[in-house]
Amino acid sequence: MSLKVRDVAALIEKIGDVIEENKEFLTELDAAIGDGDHGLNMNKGFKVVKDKMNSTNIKDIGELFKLVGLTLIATVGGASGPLYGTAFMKGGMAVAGKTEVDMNDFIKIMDEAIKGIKMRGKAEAGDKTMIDALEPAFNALKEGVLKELPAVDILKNAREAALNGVNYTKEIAARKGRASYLGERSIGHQDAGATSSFLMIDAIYEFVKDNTKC
Amino acid sequence: MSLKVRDVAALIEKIGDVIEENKEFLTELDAAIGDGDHGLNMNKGFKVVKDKMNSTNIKDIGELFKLVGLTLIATVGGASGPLYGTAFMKGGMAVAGKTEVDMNDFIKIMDEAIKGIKMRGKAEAGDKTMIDALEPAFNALKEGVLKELPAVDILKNAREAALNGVNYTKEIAARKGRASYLGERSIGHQDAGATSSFLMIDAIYEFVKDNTKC
Amino acid sequence: MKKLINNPEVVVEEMMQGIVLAYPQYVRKLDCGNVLVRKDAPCVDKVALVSGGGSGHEPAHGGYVGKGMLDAAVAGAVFTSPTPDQVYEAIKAVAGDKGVLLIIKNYTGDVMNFEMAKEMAEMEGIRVESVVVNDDVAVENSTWTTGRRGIAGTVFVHKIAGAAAEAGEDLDKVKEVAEKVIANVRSMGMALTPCIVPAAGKPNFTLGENEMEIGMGIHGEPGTHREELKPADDITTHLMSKILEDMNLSHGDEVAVMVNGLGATPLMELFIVNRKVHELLNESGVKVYKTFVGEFMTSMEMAGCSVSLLKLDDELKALLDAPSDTPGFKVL
Amino acid sequence: MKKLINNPEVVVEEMMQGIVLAYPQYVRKLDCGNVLVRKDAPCVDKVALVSGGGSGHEPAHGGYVGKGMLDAAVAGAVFTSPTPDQVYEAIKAVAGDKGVLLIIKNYTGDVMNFEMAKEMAEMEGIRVESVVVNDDVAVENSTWTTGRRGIAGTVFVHKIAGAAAEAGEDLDKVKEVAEKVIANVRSMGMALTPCIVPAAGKPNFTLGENEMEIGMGIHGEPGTHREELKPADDITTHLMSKILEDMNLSHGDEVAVMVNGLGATPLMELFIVNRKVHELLNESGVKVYKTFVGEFMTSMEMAGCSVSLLKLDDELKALLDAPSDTPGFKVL
Ligand SMILES: Nc1ncnc2c1ncn2[C@@H]1O[C@H](COP(=O)(O)OP(=O)(O)O)[C@@H](O)[C@H]1O
Ligand SMILES: Nc1ncnc2c1ncn2[C@@H]1O[C@H](COP(=O)(O)OP(=O)(O)O)[C@@H](O)[C@H]1O
Ligand SMILES: [Mg+2]
Ligand SMILES: [Mg+2]
Ligand SMILES: [Mg+2]
Ligand SMILES: [Mg+2]
Repeated sequence: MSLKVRDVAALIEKIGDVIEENKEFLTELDAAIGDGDHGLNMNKGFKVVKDKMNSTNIKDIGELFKLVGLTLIATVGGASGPLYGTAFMKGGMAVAGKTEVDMNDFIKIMDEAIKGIKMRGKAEAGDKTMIDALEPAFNALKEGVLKELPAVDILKNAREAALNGVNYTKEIAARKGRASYLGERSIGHQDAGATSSFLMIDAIYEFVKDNTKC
Repeated sequence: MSLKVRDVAALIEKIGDVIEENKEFLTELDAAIGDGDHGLNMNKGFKVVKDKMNSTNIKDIGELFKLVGLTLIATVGGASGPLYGTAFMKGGMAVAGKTEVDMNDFIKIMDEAIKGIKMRGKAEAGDKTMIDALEPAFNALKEGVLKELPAVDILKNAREAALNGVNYTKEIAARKGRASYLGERSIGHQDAGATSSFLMIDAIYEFVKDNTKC
Repeated sequence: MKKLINNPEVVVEEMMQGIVLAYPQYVRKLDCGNVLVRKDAPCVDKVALVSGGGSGHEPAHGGYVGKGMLDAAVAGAVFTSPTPDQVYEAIKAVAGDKGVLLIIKNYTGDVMNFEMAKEMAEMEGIRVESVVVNDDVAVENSTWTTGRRGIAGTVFVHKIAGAAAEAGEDLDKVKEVAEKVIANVRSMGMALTPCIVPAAGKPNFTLGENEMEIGMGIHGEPGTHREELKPADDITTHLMSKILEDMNLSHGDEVAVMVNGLGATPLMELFIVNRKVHELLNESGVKVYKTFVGEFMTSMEMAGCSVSLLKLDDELKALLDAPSDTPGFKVL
Repeated sequence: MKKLINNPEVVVEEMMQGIVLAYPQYVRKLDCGNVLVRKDAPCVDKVALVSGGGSGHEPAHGGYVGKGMLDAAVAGAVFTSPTPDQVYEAIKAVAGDKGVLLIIKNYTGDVMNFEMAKEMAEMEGIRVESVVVNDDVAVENSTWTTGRRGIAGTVFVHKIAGAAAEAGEDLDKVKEVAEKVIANVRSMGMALTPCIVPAAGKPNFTLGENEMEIGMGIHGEPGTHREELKPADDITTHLMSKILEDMNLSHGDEVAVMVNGLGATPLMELFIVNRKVHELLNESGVKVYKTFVGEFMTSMEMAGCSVSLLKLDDELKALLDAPSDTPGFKVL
């Protein structure tokens, strides 16, 4: 797998499309145990991201990630704005100056992104947040590279791991974010942020699968 | 027809019962083109009237009417409180000191009561108010006495006349009271106050019929 | 009926207790009824202002008792004019040396009950004058009928006549000022949802999911017509056109604006309405001197709003700006 | 969705325009975003107070900008924390010589966005401190979770820290006072009906005709449980018992009471709740120093209320009584 600046831009645009398609779904998930704005806000953010990517001349992938991160921070609001924003900002720093990324770069990006989210939100795995989708996906990525699997298979495993993570969030009580106010009452509901994280990883998998040349 | 103090008290109690039975109906009529409180307020007033009559030692019918009038004024509120209150007060003045009333007295009472309502509310026949039930009933009473009909028949005619008056209020636009704000839109609805007036006259007819000895 | 109440029969009594417990620094309640008077009543050296009406319009009218506004507010049952004896007690409790002005909203019941109280007080030698507020342009103005209703514009009468009384003006002058406000204030309202009189237990009208009532009265009296729900700007434009038609404002005139919520409508929406009110006034060259956005004359949990405009001159401006300190209306 | 709006996408923008048109004597809006600042900002010789959060809580927070309260209020999308750049602009616009205090309600989003703005401002050499309000006893207080939510009690923090800032206290002192209020204020709410985020177009939860949600959050977050609708006294008793359990009030202690309407609940009902609050406090020998009944921290058109108690000492009493002149909260 090797993605150029314009591939990554296309991928981020695809992520935006997936968020838009799932806007209502994410909002409903958030409504059940939060305040019902996750899909609306994420969609608003990624719409601006798309506009910004189209109107900005971006030289490298680090810069692209920084643009996405700053845009999400400045447009999404709520908890997910700073969290995803920080994730893209920190992830981008891992590939500063690069005009092409491979699977190893992607692992570095994910590593920094998750660290950024944890730093910002002070949550851990098991707190019923986006981390519960991202961290298993990250582990699957690392494992896949160790096993020297093809990129599409690695991403497929990461996608599965993220989905399992989403399902796991149904079983646990929230300890961070708005759903934590519900305590035990949050059990049985899947986390909106974990779901949007899964959707992003799913989009990446689909993108790479459809562009197997890369 | 001849009614003693305790008969008139029983009659007024019966009027209160009829108002209570029709509380919802009157309120619904008022809701359509007014503010939906006519039945509630009248019922509140007549309940207190009942208590007062039971706890007060009343010597004559004039006094009894004054008690009813003052009580309605002090408890009903809205438009119908002062209007019916004034009606009873003025009506009572026509029989001050009397311990027994006959049909001629009743005519005097009605005459003064209607004058009182007109003085207080500045309405005339045709304005879509209680006057449209009371005035035709009053005319029927006078006519019946002229024709020397039996009391029950006179009251029956008065009742019919009041009912016709109520029906007539459906055809006209209100020019007084809260329904007047509706102008032409009030046409098609029967007036709540005319209906309560009819119910009172109906109660008088039923009372006299059931107590034909008097 | 989803209400935070205990018993529909005693809502007014329990509310009065709640008000007095909340605001002992402003008001006390007369033992003989649902009458709130200024804590320091009677203020002997000023004209006393008495207003009131049915309950359910909170903060009107008890919320306007205090320095610079009313001396007494009489609360009837929900949406029902108070009885003459209650108004009479209010007059007696606040009457000082300078007489009493009754501020009545133009409803048959209110007018009759207040007038009867006036007659009673006059028999006791108290000088009482009265004014009748009829600001609602939704209703045709006619001497052949009851005429126009009094709605939210009444609060301007309380404020401005209250300031004149507080300034020590005599009864004739305070009445004159009140009548000047009445002559210059126009309002119109609309509703998105009905409200429920607690004792009735159900709404006294219904509106479809996509319907609104234009020209709504503050007791749930029907308005001029029903129509399909429209954007806030269109609704505001309609209310404003009816108001302006009736006002004869010229380029350069100054007005006070009141955007009043009927109870369930959030401030957010009232500000959106206010935005359009200002835009329209600006277009016609009318200057806004001061704006009031909030709940001033409500209909319990009805959703909707009314817009009031008061044409100002220097005298009215000064009185509008004079300090008032009441639970529901404060000017510093 | 029955709302007096034009377009769900621009409700916050149009509301901001409506606020600025209504209250030019109090506030102006920054060009760069939905930030309201005091008309006379920056007031260089005082600590500047910045608060804010999602929109939909009006009069919070823009209504509290003015003398004796906030210097700036940042408005996010409906129920969504504002973004760091907006908070940063607010800080820059009001920062004087004495630094800035951020008053944040304890929501992950609010905390993160405000903290990021703080970091940005600090990099510019502006001294910024922050406090986090967490008064809602409906939620368990735990360091393992996000902890308690900030709800209506926040208004006491605005008022009292605002008075300290207005009095010229330095940043450490203003922060100390704010934290004293936070340590002594407890609240709990309940809802009878949901509200609708305009962009969502439908309620984010539903309640049966005879159901209520206890412990409701101000963004429609579910509370502790649902139950059958009860009389106001029972509901109030439950809220108060949860609050008092957590407060450790002794006989003779003094409190300020806030009975806050969530949006659609009429004042009449809030006064009925207030009546019971006072009765319960009286029974436990706690003295009420001052009461506030009205809409202070709303959830658009949600019906329901919250009760807040603030335990007072002489310092807090004096600051609570200090004058404040803002559109939404006036103390004379
Ligand atoms: N401290 C945190 N760390 C990581 N993720 C979090 C944290 N708090 C919340 N989240 C995630 O954010 C999601 C909610 O996002 P969103 O609805 O945009 O925020 P808000 O709660 O402010 O409305 C949650 O579903 C959760 O996955
Ligand atoms: N000026 C008037 N003269 C005579 N009757 C009137 C007048 N105004 C109103 N009414 C009567 O009063 C009735 C309404 O009474 P009620 O509902 O108690 O008063 P309100 O309109 O104050 O709520 C009307 O149906 C009408 O018959
Ligand atoms: Mg959310
Ligand atoms: Mg009526
Ligand atoms: Mg009535
Ligand atoms: Mg949110």
